[in-house]
Amino acid sequence: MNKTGFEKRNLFMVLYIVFALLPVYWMVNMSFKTNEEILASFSLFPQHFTWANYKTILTDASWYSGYINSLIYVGINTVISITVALPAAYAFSRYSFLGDKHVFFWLLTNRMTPPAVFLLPFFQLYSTVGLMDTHIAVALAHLLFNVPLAVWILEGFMSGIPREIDETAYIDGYSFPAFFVKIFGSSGESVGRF
Amino acid sequence: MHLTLEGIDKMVGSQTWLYPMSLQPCSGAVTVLLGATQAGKTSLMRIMAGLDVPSHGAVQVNGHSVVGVPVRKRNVAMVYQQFINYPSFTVRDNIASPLKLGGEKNVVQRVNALAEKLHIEMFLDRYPAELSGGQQQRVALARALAKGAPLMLLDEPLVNLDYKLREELRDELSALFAEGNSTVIYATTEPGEALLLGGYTAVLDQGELLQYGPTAEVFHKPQSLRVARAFSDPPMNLLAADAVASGVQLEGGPLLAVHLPETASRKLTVGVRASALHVTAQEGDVVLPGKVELAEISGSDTFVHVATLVGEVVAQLTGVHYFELGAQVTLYLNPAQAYVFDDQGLLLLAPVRGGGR
Amino acid sequence: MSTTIKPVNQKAWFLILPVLICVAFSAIVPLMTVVNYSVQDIISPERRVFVGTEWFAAIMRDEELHSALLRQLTFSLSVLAVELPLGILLALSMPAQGWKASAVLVIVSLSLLIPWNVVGTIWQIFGRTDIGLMGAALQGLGIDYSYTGNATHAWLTVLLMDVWHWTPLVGLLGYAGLRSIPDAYYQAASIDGASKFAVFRYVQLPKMRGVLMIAVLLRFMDSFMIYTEPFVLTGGGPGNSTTFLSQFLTIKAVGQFDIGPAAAFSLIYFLIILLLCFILYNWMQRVGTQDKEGGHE
Amino acid sequence: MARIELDLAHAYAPNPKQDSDYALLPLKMTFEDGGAYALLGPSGCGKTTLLNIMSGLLMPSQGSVQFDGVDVTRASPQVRNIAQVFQFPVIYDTMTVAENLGFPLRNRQVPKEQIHKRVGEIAEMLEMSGQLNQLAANLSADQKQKISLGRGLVRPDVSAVLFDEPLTVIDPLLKWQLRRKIKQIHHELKLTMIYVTHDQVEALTFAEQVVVMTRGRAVQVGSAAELFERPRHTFVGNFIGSPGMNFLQGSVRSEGLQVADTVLPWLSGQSLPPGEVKLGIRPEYVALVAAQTPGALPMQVAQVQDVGTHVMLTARFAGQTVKARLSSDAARMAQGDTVWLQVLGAHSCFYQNEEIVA
Repeated sequence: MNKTGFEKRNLFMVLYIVFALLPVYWMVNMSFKTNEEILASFSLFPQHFTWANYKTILTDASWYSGYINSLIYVGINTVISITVALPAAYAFSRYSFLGDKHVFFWLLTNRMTPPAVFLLPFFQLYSTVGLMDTHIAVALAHLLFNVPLAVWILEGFMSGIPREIDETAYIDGYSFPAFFVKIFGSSGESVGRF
Repeated sequence: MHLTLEGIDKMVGSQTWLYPMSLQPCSGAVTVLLGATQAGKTSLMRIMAGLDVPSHGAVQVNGHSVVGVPVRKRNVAMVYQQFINYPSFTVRDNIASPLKLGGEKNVVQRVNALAEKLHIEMFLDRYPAELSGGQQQRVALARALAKGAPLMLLDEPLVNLDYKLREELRDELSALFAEGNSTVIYATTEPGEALLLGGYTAVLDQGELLQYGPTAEVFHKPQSLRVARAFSDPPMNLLAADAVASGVQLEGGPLLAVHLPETASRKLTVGVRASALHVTAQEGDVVLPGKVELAEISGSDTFVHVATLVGEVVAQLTGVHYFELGAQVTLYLNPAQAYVFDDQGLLLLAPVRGGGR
Repeated sequence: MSTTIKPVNQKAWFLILPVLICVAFSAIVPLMTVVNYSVQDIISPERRVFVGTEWFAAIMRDEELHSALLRQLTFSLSVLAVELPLGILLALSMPAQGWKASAVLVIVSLSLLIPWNVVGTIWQIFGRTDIGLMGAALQGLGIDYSYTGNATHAWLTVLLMDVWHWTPLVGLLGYAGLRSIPDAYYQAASIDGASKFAVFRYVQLPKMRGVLMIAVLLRFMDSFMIYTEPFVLTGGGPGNSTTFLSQFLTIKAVGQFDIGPAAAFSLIYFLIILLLCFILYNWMQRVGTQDKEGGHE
Repeated sequence: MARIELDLAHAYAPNPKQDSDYALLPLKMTFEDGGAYALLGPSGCGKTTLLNIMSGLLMPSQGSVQFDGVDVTRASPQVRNIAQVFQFPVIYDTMTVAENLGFPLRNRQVPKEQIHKRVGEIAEMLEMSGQLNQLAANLSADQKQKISLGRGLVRPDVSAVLFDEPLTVIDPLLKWQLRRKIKQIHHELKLTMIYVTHDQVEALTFAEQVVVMTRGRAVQVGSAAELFERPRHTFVGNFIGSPGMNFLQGSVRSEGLQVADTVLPWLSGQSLPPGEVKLGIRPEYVALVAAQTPGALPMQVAQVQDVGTHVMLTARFAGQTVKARLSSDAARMAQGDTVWLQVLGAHSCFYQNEEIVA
């Protein structure tokens, strides 16, 4: 990023930021307008500023139940995928074992599989298992995408931490779980999820 | 603590990292693993620590086998080349971690005492990432010493440090090793470091254990050409020669009047250490006139590369000496200072200790 | 003997098991059902007739599938053609460090955090000529713009939406690649008198190869299975100008309920993905490892 | 090739008050055209900062940099036409060796055949003619460093070649050859070369003049002999030589130097300002002498190390330590013996508050 092309670089950056923010700005702008105003006139800023829309989505049962449902299933989904992905990512980054390359690739292909392909079978599977229309079902279904992604990101992350740190911990006397929580977790600080 | 390695070797895929070898490092003393990079020092050390398992052979501690025993239960301590510390722990917690796990009582005093001994008491509440390379390695050393393990392994701990810092830390290390009574295994590529640390030296070359013995003895009486070559810095001058009635005739050069054992092969190799060549004559010396190729000054010594009739040789002179490139210079060698190896590279003659100038 | 070679340890399988169970439950079982359906004609839950590869043959000859596949390929390739260079440009123009960098990063990657159907809804409103900023603006410029009526407009709007939604991903990956280049490379280039383009061509691009491969893999695969956003924006219309493979499959499976061909097509679709993923993944490994060796301390 | 004159200082903060605010304390120095110089000092002493100021990658906060009398303080490395070899190999991975070497000339639109000829010459000098068409990324670290050097030498009018600890990642056995190659090239092309390192062997071997630095200050500039024989500062005495110079705390008396309770008679003609003084003597010059020899002290043997080519004796006298380097056949001695070591002699130096006085 040398300094010479400073102007050209900045111009492109500003243009892109405008491009990125325009749709979001328009949504925010409309969120403060009443329906009538939206349909009646076309204006860049809300003439009759109102919090009505936000009030409805936060009070109306049919709206906020949506939030709660999605929070629940996202919560379940994240908890399951992290707890399941962490040990697997550690195994992939620290050891080589029979078929490790193939399993990793298989996980990857699951992340790349179109949801449409599994639309029908999911419908059929979850109704037979009796979990239809429950949070668990949605959470489990999404595991198919989130777990492979979590394993992929965490594996990359863990490979950044030198293997000698594990060995030093074992030599010091840490057992695998103690090491994993105390040293590995904190030395990774942000075990962010994509 | 008696560590015994019986006929161990290490194969990884098609490569052989360690050829079959047996080694009993002298308990309570410092054993230096000396060898060039890729000589197998780290692999041997990882087998001793229990981090890796040998392909064959037995590893015993005080008589009973420890192969496959997880390193957690082996009570060893290890210091790596690239200052490994827990990044998320303060220096204090880093040093205290083996003590806490070992259920020690007076952890705080032990940590402070160790920090003082390694001059890092002012950094106890800082994080390793904030310290310089030398200080980080001191933290790793303090943690290894905190464990007080009967077996302590150091894998080229000083190689990433400044030249002068290396000298300082080496003196401190030999003092620390002398104080403790654990068996210390110290890997290095520098012969000088092995000599300064004393104790015992095991010379490794391309995965083979060539010789093990007291450091001075291995230096002065290398069993083979490979040991002599591995254990000399700058490289030992090796000159082709033939066995003749009255001694050893250097090809294209003077005759060394030395007494050869009858079994000596006709084709010989004469090894001359750089320090055995002088610019001042002594009686009985052999003369080697030549032209200066290069003069390298290393502070306390000057290494002169001279093209002579027997080939290019390196002489080590004490202090600082100036030589013009291409200037004529005459080197003198006391025949008693030369090593003689037979055509298999085995030692026939070694200089008599204390006979040099 | 560097310790970078990973020790072999079959016990690691125990660590992998939980992931296997989780993913297998929602992958292998449904896949079996798909395979099962793709070789039968299901007249009613009781009466099923084994038809072998009939559905596969039917699908392969299905004209609509061919045009949907063609539309999908053109879409995915144009996504790459636009988003890769734009993403690289974005990565190059990101401020180096400091608060400016983090602020810009957050603003730019906002679109990545928005759920897919919300993106569709935003652009649906944004593009309307009556209440949408873009729609009104284009109208103002005299363009008779309508993403519901005009096929090319619809296709372009879907592409623009995807560019808006995913370019930051390529930008972020590129930016990560750039950040790993030590200053010494830029200093050496300036000492050698390299022009700005030469710096990009010989210093930045080679170092970004590894991450850009990941971007290509992710972007191509994700666009190849796109469903939600175009469905919400144009519903696949006008006609089927923006009906891509995923939507085509959904219409077949849920819409017309002819399970057999849908299952057969699902398998074909999955195999295409597998093949493309395999090619790109190996190419990525080879390029990626080349970077590691050529790398330095 | 350029004659480089420095008259500058460099501070971290805008208005520096005390020494610690300075990355580089005010210094005035000239590097002659065609000379081989080394900047030697521990990590963090400011040597790399000084190198980056000379190469143009860093602007000094005050003062100027002149190449052949022309002020280049604000000029970029490209304008100064310098070459730099970094700590780790910096090459263009996607290019072959020949393309790498020719890259600077290509940027200057030098005609193709001329580039080809010049690259051939330099490859010959670097003994890399055989690898010209290989991809640069697959070579070993020391070959890559030669390519970095070659990119500078290819330019016939390169003003100076700067080295920033170039042997850091090179295999110990190959360091020796690369060092020799750089020295040969300097001998052949007579280029101004400045070599930054913390390793005294590399500095003293390579350079005619060595600048010893600590904490942002150039404490002494001199040849290997001057630094070895007459270190002007206790830091230089300790830093040069391995192990460094011994220092004995003493006080000046009219009849001689009093160390603890013993007085060492002056040599003829020696006179020193009164007060506390440090006697500096190199281990190489401490001699094992008979008892009661003038200028010698009775010392207790603490440690005897057989270092192969010689014996390193560590002895103590009244709480102070002296190291002596004796030849292998020196008289056998054991821990606790008393030996007489001559410390006051022709090679002794005297220091008051760290600076040399006699």
